[in-house]
Amino acid sequence: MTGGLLFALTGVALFASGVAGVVLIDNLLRRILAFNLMGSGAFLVLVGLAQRNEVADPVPQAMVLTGIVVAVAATALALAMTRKYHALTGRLELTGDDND
Amino acid sequence: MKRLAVTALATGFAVVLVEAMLNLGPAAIDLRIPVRENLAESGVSHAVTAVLLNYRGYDTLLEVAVLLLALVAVLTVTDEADVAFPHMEHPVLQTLARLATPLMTVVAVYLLWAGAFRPGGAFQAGSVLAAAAVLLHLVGLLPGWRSPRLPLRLGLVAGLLTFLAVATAMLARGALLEYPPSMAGGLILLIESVLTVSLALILAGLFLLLSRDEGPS
Amino acid sequence: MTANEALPLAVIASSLLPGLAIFALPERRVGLRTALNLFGAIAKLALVATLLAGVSAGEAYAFRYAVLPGIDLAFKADALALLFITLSAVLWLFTTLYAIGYLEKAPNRSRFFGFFSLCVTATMGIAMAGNLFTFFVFYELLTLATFPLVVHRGTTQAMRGGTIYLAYTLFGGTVLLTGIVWLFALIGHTEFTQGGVLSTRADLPPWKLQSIFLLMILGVGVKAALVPLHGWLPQAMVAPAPVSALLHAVAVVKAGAFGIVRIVYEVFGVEFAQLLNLLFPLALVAAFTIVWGSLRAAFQDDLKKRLAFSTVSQVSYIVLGVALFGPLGTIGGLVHLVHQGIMKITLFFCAGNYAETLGIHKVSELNGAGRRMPLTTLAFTVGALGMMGAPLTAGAVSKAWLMDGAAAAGMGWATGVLWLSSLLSAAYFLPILWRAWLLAPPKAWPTPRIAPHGWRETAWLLLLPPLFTAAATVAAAMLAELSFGTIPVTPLAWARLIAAREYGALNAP
Amino acid sequence: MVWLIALPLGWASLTVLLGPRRGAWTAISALTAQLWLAFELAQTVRATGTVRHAVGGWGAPLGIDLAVDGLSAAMLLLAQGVALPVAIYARAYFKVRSGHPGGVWFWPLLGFLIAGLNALFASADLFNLYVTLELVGLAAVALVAAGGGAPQVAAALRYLFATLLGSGAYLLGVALIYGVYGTVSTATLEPLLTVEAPRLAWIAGLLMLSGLMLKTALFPFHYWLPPAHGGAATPVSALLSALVVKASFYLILRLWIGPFAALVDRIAWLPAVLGATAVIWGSWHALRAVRLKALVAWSTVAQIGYLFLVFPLLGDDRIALHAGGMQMVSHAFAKAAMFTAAGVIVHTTGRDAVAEVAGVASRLPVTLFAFGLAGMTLMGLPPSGGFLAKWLLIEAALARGRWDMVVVVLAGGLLAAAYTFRVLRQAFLLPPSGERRRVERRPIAVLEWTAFVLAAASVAMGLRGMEIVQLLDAGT
Repeated sequence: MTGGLLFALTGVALFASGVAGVVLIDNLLRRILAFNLMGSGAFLVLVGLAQRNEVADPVPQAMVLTGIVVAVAATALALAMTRKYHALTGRLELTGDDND
Repeated sequence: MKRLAVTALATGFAVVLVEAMLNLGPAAIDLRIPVRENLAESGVSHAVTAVLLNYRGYDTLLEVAVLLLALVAVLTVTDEADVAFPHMEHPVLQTLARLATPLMTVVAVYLLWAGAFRPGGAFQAGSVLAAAAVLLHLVGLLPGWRSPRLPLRLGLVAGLLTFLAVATAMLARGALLEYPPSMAGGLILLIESVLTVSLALILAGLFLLLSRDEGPS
Repeated sequence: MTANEALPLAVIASSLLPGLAIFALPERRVGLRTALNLFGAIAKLALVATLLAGVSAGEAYAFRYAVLPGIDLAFKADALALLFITLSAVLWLFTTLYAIGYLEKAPNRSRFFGFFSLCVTATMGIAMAGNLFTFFVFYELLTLATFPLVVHRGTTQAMRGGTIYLAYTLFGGTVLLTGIVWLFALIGHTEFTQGGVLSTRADLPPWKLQSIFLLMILGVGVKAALVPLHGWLPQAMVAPAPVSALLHAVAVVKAGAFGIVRIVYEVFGVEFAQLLNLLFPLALVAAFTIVWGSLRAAFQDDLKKRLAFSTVSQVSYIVLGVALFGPLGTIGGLVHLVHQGIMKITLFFCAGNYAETLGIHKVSELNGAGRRMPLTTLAFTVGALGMMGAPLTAGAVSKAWLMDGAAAAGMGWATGVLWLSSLLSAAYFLPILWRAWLLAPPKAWPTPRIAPHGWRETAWLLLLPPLFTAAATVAAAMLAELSFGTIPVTPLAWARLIAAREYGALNAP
Repeated sequence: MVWLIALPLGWASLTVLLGPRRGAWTAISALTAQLWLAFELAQTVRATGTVRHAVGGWGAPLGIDLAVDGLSAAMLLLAQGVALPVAIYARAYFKVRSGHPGGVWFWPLLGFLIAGLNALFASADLFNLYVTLELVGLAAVALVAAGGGAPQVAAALRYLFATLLGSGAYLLGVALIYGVYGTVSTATLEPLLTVEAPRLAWIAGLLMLSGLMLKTALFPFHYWLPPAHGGAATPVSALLSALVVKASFYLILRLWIGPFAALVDRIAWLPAVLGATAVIWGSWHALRAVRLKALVAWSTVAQIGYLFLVFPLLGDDRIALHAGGMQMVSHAFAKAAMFTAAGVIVHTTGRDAVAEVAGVASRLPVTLFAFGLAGMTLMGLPPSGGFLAKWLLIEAALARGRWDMVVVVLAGGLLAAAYTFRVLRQAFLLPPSGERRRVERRPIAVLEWTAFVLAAASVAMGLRGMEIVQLLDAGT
């Protein structure tokens, strides 16, 4: 097993646990963390799988850089909205009753 | 019940995926070769920067848009009132922060310049600058942001607008973002420099706009 | 675009454009609105007259516009289309006049007349549809355009009637669409052609064709109010009187009946339909509807409801005529399409006059109405006698041809059905006439609203239309065989022209 | 083509520069230009086939390619065609509701949204598509959240997590594809992805499909849509329902008939079954919704279901593809019209319960007419574009003997009629005489007529079916 593949496999584990977290966790802050876990998992797979033969590939590396920035943007928005939600309701969990 | 089901599904998914990964042959296409072959024309000598700002510069253009969008989005969900100004009067920390800031600026400039031939570039440089701003804010030397005024707004959008302007200017002779090899280096440096400033402002803004408590802290 | 292509479009535009303009008019522009209405109606009559002259001389008027690959919006003004168009165009003029009088000072008149014009536009489209696709487009448009008219008053009761109407017609439309697309999937087009497009396609499995026929007849049967699909018609009588006239005589039920005619003659072809054993069941349904409608009518006290069930019964005369295999039945059915329209509109105009003038809504309130409103009651009498098939009325002409047709087709039982229906009609119309003419009026009318002026027992715009249509009912019988040179001018003559073209030269009577 | 992306990015930045609540006219004039550009592009595509553009001059697989074929061109035209009237509507809407927090940064967010959509429709690179998806998703979430109240923010948060989960799954799929093939260009991938593709490619396809279905709010992933679309400011609801869900659907369709075409036969039943369930489930909720805008939002859930019915019917005859394209286009206009009309009703009467719209027919005739015309399209009644879509769908289903699909399509139409007429019949009722009107604002002509124009466009599609089909077929 190469190091690249190991990264990819770790990425799979991270992604899976991240998804489970986003689905299961109610607390918004922790859910945002779970989302980041998920994103990191995908990035690891992207970089690791492409470099499974141990030669650096700049293309997925650049893609991951782009992906990270996008994830940062999403995280910032999520935090801002969580904060607003907290300010409005005092809660950090979404409840069922604000559904229509 | 739901917890169990989701966990089981996620685990199952991971197992299937791992199994499939372990049985994978070589890829049909190897982009490393064209990346290397065209490096001379890309204007930079570092492969990742070449991909980021030249081969796949369009991704980066959109990514800057995503960041700016995130800033605007954060603006829409923050209220105008209540700007935080952490009342931290810790002289040691403040002095350290004052010392660190110029140092970080230098690092940022180095990163920007280094990006052409080794890991580095506008994003890294911008992040370091933004970190400096956050540091200053946390020790109470820089207030949180209100709705940004015109000069600040100009700084925020300058990066995207410059990038966009250069990208579309290339349409005159070919495709979007098709730098002439002779000018590629200069154009990329121009974009990166402006981007550094804008990205620093945006990243700092994402923090400084959110850093506002209800009432004085 | 040649003139022959433009004419069918002009017929449609002559009500569509004024209709759209009327929507945009503010409520208080009564004069302009009336002018637009009348201009449209008269322009349409002029266009129709041109078409009549042309078609009888053998001209072909058609227009096509591709909507999807293989699917065209196609119009053709053939003899059959013109029969329906002429009826609608003439009655539209009368109904418009009547509605202007009826809705004087009522709210939302721009909306009313806008949709009113759309209705007639849709009817024109149905009549001139050159294929099932086009037919369906306008058939559904008619549903949509009539809904606001049915619920025009905005009361909960009106809404209930409107909702039931919609439920029936939209469901019918869906079934019809299924049949049409299925046919399209089988043969790749949906054109109407004389003699039927399917008659040359005996290679297709009969069960598929029979299913398609069933779907299509179910679909149009809703509007034609075939029992048991008739439930909406008595409910929809909550609409204002001009709308009832429109539903019963000019547009909706006629569109259904007309659809059956087109499907039998020009999709399947009457001979092929007979070959597939489709006509006999259709005749049975029609016969049952005729009897059932008459029976139900006899037990209604509400005048408009009684008329509504009478429509259920009478429209199936047309269907019966179509289902009687042979040219005589065809002529009887087609001529009744027109005759039923003229007679029924007379009756609804009169019912509206009783309601508007004196507040009479029930049969039991009609005692002595003939003395207070002799002219209206006279018109009503003519219409009612026509419905019974009394001599010297249009009804007698249709009935005679239908009975001949039944005899020629060897369906003697149908003759019995027609006789039974006449008796039943007499049973529910004669008491009305007896009450109106012979019984003493009550001390006070329910809610008198319009005072008499000399011979004018009610507003003149309410009075003249029924008198005209009653006169037409008689004229259609007296002058049934009249021709103007080579141009057939009476409904009967025109129906014979159609039958001659449909059955070819082989056995035209 | 490039300008369709660069222009909105430019004016989005420009409106940030102009400041809060500014930039309406910049946006409207730019959108007008974009509409013209999209129109020209569609003409070019129809005349000469697919238009390609190698960004940076490198060409795939090293660089990123843009490719606009008939389907893309139709979507681009649709996006500008809906966005322009909605922008005009939004200007008036936020002008009369000057305190609305959603209006502060509406214009830049709109710019980024349109830029993202256009970039998405034009892109032929899986990773680039990911970035555009995020651009669209984040802009859409921000627009919802800008409504300001707790319900909106909660809806936006749900929406955000749904969209992030969706794009996360998509991204993992892209990562796997790159791992397997070393490229993310759709054109390069197309010959490589065959039935013998390694298992990882199949998993990647499924990941991308499910991620995108989540973003499209296909049943059972629809939970986030009704609160987000029903709770946002009206122009936002219109854009979201009309365009944003279509973007991810477009992408599914694009991948389905493009690179993954060899793989999808076996799973074609899945989206169709979910779609059929969505039609029933969405309509049922629309029938029971209390609020007018919630009704319209649930109707979107149902109509999305319609779109997914095309997958098992796709084939060489392209009828199902035409049906899908026609449905996307006409539904987009109809739904934008319906939301904008509903917005006028809510704004003018000050109420948003379906049960309280009595009397609207006589006070807001234009708006109600718009609502009715839009309803015609949703019900699939002629001569609307929705009717042609329905016709084509039934035709495609019959061609493959799929009577079950025919029944779903027809039942969906009847259900749509039921919930549309729930509103219309209420509107035709006389207002209860005793009741005092609480809020009664003057109707605003611009709002009414933009809704009408959108509705009329959705119906007019029915008469321009040939052009749409020809455009969809261009470049193949």
